Amino acid sequence: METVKKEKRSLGFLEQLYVGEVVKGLAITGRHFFRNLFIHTAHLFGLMKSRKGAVTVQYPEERRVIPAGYRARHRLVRREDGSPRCVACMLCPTICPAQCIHVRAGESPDPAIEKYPVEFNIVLDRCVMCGLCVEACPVDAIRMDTGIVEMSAYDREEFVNRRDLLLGMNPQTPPLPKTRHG
Amino acid sequence: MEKILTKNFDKPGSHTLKVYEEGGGYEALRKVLALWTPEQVAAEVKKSNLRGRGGAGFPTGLKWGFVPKDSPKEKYLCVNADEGEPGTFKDRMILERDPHMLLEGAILASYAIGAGKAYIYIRGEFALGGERMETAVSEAYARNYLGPNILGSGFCLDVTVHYGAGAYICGEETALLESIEGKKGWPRIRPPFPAVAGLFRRPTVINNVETLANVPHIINQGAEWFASLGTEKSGGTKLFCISGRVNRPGLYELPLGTPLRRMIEEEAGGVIGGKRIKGVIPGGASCPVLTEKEIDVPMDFDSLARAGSMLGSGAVIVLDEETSMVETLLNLERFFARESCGQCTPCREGTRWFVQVLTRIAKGKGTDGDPDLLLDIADHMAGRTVCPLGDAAAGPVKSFVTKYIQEFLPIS
Amino acid sequence: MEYKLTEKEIDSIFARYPDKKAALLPILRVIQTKAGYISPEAEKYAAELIVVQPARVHEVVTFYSWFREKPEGKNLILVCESISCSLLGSEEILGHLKKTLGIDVGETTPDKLFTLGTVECLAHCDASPSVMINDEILAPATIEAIERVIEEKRRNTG
Amino acid sequence: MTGKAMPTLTIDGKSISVKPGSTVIQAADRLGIFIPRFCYHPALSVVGSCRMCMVEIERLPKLQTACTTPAVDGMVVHTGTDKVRDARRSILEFLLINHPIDCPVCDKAGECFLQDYYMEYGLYTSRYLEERWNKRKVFVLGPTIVMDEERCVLCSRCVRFFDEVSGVKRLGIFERSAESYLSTYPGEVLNDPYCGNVVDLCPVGALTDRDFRFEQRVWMLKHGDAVCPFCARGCNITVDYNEKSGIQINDRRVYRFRPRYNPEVNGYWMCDTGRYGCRTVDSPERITEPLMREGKRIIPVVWETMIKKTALRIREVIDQDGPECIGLIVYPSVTCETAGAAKRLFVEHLGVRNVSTGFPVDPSAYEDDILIRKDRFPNRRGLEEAGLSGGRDAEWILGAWGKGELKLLYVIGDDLPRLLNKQKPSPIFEAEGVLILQKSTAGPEDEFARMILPSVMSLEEDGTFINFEGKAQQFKAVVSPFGESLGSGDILARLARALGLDTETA
Amino acid sequence: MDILIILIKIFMMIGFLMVMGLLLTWVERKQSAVMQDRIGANRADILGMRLMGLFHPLADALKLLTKEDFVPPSGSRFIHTLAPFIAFTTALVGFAVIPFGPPIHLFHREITLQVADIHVGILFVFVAAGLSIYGVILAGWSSANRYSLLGALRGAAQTISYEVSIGLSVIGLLMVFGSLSLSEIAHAQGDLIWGFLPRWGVMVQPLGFLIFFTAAVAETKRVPFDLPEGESEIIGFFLEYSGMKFGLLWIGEFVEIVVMSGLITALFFGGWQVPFLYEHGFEFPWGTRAGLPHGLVLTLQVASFVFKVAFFCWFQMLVRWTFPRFRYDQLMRLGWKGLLPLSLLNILVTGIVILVFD
Repeated sequence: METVKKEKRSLGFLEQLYVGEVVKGLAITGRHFFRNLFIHTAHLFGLMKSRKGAVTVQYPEERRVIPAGYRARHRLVRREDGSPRCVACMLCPTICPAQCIHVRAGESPDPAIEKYPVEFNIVLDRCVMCGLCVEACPVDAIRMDTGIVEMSAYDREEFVNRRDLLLGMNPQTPPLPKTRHG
Repeated sequence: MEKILTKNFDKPGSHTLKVYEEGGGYEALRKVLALWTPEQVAAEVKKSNLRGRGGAGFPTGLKWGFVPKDSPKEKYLCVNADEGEPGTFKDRMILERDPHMLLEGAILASYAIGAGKAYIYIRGEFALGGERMETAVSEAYARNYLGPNILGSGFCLDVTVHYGAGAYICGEETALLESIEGKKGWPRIRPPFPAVAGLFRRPTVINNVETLANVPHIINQGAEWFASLGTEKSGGTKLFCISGRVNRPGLYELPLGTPLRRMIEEEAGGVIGGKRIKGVIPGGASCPVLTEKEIDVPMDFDSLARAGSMLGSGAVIVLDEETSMVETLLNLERFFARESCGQCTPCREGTRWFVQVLTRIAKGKGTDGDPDLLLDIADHMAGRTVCPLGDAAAGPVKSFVTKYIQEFLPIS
Repeated sequence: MEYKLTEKEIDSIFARYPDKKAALLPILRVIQTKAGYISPEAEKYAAELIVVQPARVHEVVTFYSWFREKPEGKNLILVCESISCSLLGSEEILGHLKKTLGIDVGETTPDKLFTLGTVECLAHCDASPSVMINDEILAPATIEAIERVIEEKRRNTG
Repeated sequence: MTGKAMPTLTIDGKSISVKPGSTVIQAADRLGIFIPRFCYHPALSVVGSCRMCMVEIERLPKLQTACTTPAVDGMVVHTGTDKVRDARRSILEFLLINHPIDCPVCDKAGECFLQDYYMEYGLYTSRYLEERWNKRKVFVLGPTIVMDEERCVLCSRCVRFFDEVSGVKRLGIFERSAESYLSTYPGEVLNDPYCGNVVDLCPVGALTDRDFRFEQRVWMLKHGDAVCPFCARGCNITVDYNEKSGIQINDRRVYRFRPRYNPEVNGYWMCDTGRYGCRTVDSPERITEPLMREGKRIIPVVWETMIKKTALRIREVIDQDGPECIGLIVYPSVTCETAGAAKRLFVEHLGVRNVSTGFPVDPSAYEDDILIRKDRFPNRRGLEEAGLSGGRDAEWILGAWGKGELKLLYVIGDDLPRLLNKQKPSPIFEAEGVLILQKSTAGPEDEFARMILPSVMSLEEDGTFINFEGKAQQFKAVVSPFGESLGSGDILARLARALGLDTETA
Repeated sequence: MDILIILIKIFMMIGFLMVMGLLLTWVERKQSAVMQDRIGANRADILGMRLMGLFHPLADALKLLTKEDFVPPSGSRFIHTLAPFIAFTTALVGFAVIPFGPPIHLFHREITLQVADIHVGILFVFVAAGLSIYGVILAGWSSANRYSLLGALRGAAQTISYEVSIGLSVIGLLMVFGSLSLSEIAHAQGDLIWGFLPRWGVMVQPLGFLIFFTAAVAETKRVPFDLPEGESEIIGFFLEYSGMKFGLLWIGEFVEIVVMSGLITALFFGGWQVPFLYEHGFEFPWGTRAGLPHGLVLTLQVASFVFKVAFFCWFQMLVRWTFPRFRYDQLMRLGWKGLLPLSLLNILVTGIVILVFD
């Protein structure tokens, strides 16, 4: 492999003094400060409403549209007959970097299906929401498309999402809007 | 043209000992037991250029020579009368019409290799042939052509007629041995070869019916005479079973090297209804097909090998212009798929795959890739199986698909 | 149906082979001739005779197509399906038989008279198409000849 | 040596001399060159049916199967040429025609030959357009084995195992051609003391173990070497285990035992009794903490108290009644080291003479020529070597205990045959004296015990077993002690210290 | 009476500092938000009133007061409790000597707008700042946490290093003004140079100012010199603090900002001086005069002081939210190899100038 060596730009004398550079930096942040301060102040008087002084979204009153592919809380997909689609192959606990998924497999009552998850726990307070479990699933049984981003609880035990809870969740409705990337 | 093997066939009661002896039967045996050493018999057969008539065409004398002379173990001779190749019926004819000729050949062969026990493995479906063979054996025992101290020579031989039970694969020599041993007909891996460790792990020679039937004639009339009948490398005449779309299908004894076209047009009376020949399978179901242009080939082991086919068992199957090559190949492959023993992977799975693809093509649901797929499967089967059945199944596919590719492509 | 071999039969078969186990095919052949098929009990019986596990016998019975595991009709009609016969119209014969007997390949008529089957090459390619009825070969088989035989069998065995 | 010269052959550029009669695959294995295989197994007969091990041999036109080709002097073998790879790929393609490729749900995934080769040869798009055959999926062959016929590649390893090793033909391949299938004789149940081995043998997921089935994916397991403690053979085993994580749903640690190759002891095999003995390790009946009887109740105590009280009891009996009123039973389930420690403490220091090494071998127990021994204890020979046997027999001790002649009975180790076979009653009964048990798993005699000191099982400590042939086999602890249990030797050393004895020698 | 006045002044001062500190917590959030195109804390409300998040300091205080007061089990409870008080007190004390207005005459007394007019006022500030190190060290040590201790050590090393520069940087100024008393220095800055330039410290000692400001930021232990705390690292001397003890350390930090701003104002930006504003009104150099009542002048001057302090607080915030953190070696290099020689140079040059011109 070819290594590209980047020449380090040597600084001039004035730059080495840093004083000018410091001022430059302060000027940039200062510019933002005064411009936004001005806009905010104008807003107080009902002016310049079209220009926004901040990009902040006032969650929970305001909510951003969750883009397609956003990794929200997990759910387990059901088959048409309502049984879990999961085949308890344990690829998700295998790939999980946080080791937050625990599956116990059992013999499926349906002879056409080899095994199914007797227990399926996702320990959310360990989860890093990386989505690797979704990628690893060979049967598309686990998805992170619930659109639920709030995950909080008063008790650790509440973070343990069990199979039936996961099966009971629905994908985000209405359907996700198409983003720029499709 | 002198008939040798089939000379007694048309005599009434040709299968009886009486008729056989009247025609000079068991003379060779008497001569050999009285005057010859086993080595001399083997040498004579070797000199005669007799080649195996079962399909592979291996020199018989050479095969006998592989049996270790000094082995303390009992040696066996197995007669392969498990004729199952579609288009072949010569062995059945011999069993039914002249079992003593075979039996004499078997006795001579046993003497040559020093076998004290011979098994005649007859296909289970051959009711008449089996019956006549068993009769012949008991007649021979009665006359002391078999049993202890044959004709006072001190040579002992027991012959057992063993029936197969409907498995083409048992025509393969090691599968045949397994079958005699009372097992499934799963071909054995080689080495060890049967000549060293065959039936019951003892030295064994396995010969085809037709091959052994030649032996008394070689002894009677000499190796030179026999060799002169055939081509340079293979002596004697050959029984050709001509079947398919010809006017006079049947068994024809012809010298090796007879051109195929002459055989079809003169001996077998040409194609039914005077139709054009589309192709000919020259040596039984496992041999690659020849197109109409290629059938001037002389019918002997080497010429056919040069033409890209095989003499096989000498079963000429004629396909006329109305025949569907896809259906024909499907028929052949269905045969192989059913008869595959299921032991080794390429043959077990490949033959089934052939049938499935060909069935699809026959139903008109073929794809552009199918001919290539068939050829590829055939390539992957040929030479990679335990026994030659894989080659046998792959050979026709290769020749049919390459020579008649238009029929295997979807109609667009 | 009685399938057991007599002492004499057993002895004569064992005498032919240096190893008892090798006698399996002849024994099964006798059993099938006697009983018409090889029942699980017969398999176990054969296994005891040659002192092996029944699984070994079952392997052999299932491997060879000639052995039958189910009782079949009194007359077994086998149509050769090989290439030579197929070229000369064995499909027509088979189709006709299916129609006449009202059964498919591998089935037995309700009156237990006929069982229809196919077979790989009966080695009567010189007289194609060939049909085997019990142990007799009908070659070349024509529809008329088949009709005649079936009628005859119906009369004789019905 | 047969006197024949050792043929030297070259495989992939490496030369090796092998014994006459060796095959190419054996030579390659010795060189560390892995040739893919399904049907070949060093301990089974060679059938050459899978055709996976084909290699190219110079001067031979066709590819040859490495498992059937004898090594010949001067042979030059190539195992990685395009032709060979193509052949392997084609074999895999044939095998995968009807294979469900359900690795995610297959228990064999992770240790499956077919899967490994499939990944290596990358047959990701199938050319097979036809409809797949459905075969029997979850077919229960016997109490321990379940079969998935669709996954079977008909390598016949299992069939040959029963034919050749266990000696009874339990399985057969029936029918022929592509319709052939593996099964027991119809109606027969696969029931053999060595059944479990076919699961290890099966190169694909066709035969799976009902005990291990679905319990854990193999790649999650750690492996440790151990010696099977369930009979006098002392089979070498590999223990597949997970360390307890605390957050797993399934807190089972030891998932299975597998035989570990040792040509001198067990070859490639082990029996099912040993194999399923793995259940005893994490059994709910294991004793987790020291227990002491207070009146009717039995209460957990801390180790310090336990040791102190136990020592006090022993001292009391010795001072009041003398050491002849103490009985000691050491079951041969303990290691040589523990036996030695027990001898030093009880016999040499305390002067106890009523020592027994448990009960005689059950003459009605099952035994065969393959592996299983009548003696279900792993270390009877070890106890003899340690000099513990030759004192009293157990019958005498129990008699004296019943008569009240023994004021204290100290029992070390587990009654393993009873542990494996719950129906067998415990020989120890209630009597006047003080019963102290030092063992790992609860049993019916516990209700008479005054003190129960939980000790570890053999997987949880280092030690040595001497098998019935006199082979000493050392092993290391594989998993950590269960609960608060301690090593048997450790308990004895603490006891010695509490008794005021020199711990260096005790 | 005097005591009463002093007490009033102390209360005023403390009140001022506390209010400023509390406000700064809000300012810090809001200012950083505005600088970063955000909105910032605005959710604490009383009856729906949010007042741009002005209730947040109150909410914070409430929260801190009600939080668990955690003491590491292996730490020293007494010192752990003592440390924040030391830190907070020393931060407060420094402001005592800073004059926030000219002396006023009330009730026939001259009342200095300064808690304590000490002759060596400036030294007092440094002493107070030096003592604050105890708070840091004790906090870090008593937490019995190696990360706390590391933070504390970093803090100590950093404060000591920069104390040298901060001390030397004002020497030039002292030489110019010839006094150590802050009120005198403030007073002296009312003069003009060449008749039109206010004689503010920054005019006569620009380099001194730069050094002083840099070192002052370092003394407050804020970005880019926030290694002792390192919000984004695990290291921090108040790692193990919670509740109001944490609040004290936290407010103390803001108080330090105010104190430093006050010091900068007093030393370099004329203290309470407004250019050209004298006791009786404006007197511009070009001769314009505008008489103003005394009360107004005084108000203007105090307001000017407060404004200047507020400005520097704002400016420190700006700096804090603009620059990335130094690496520790860079921090040390700047202190010892940059600021120290420069301040020495500054003294030398100042000395020469004074010698030459006087």
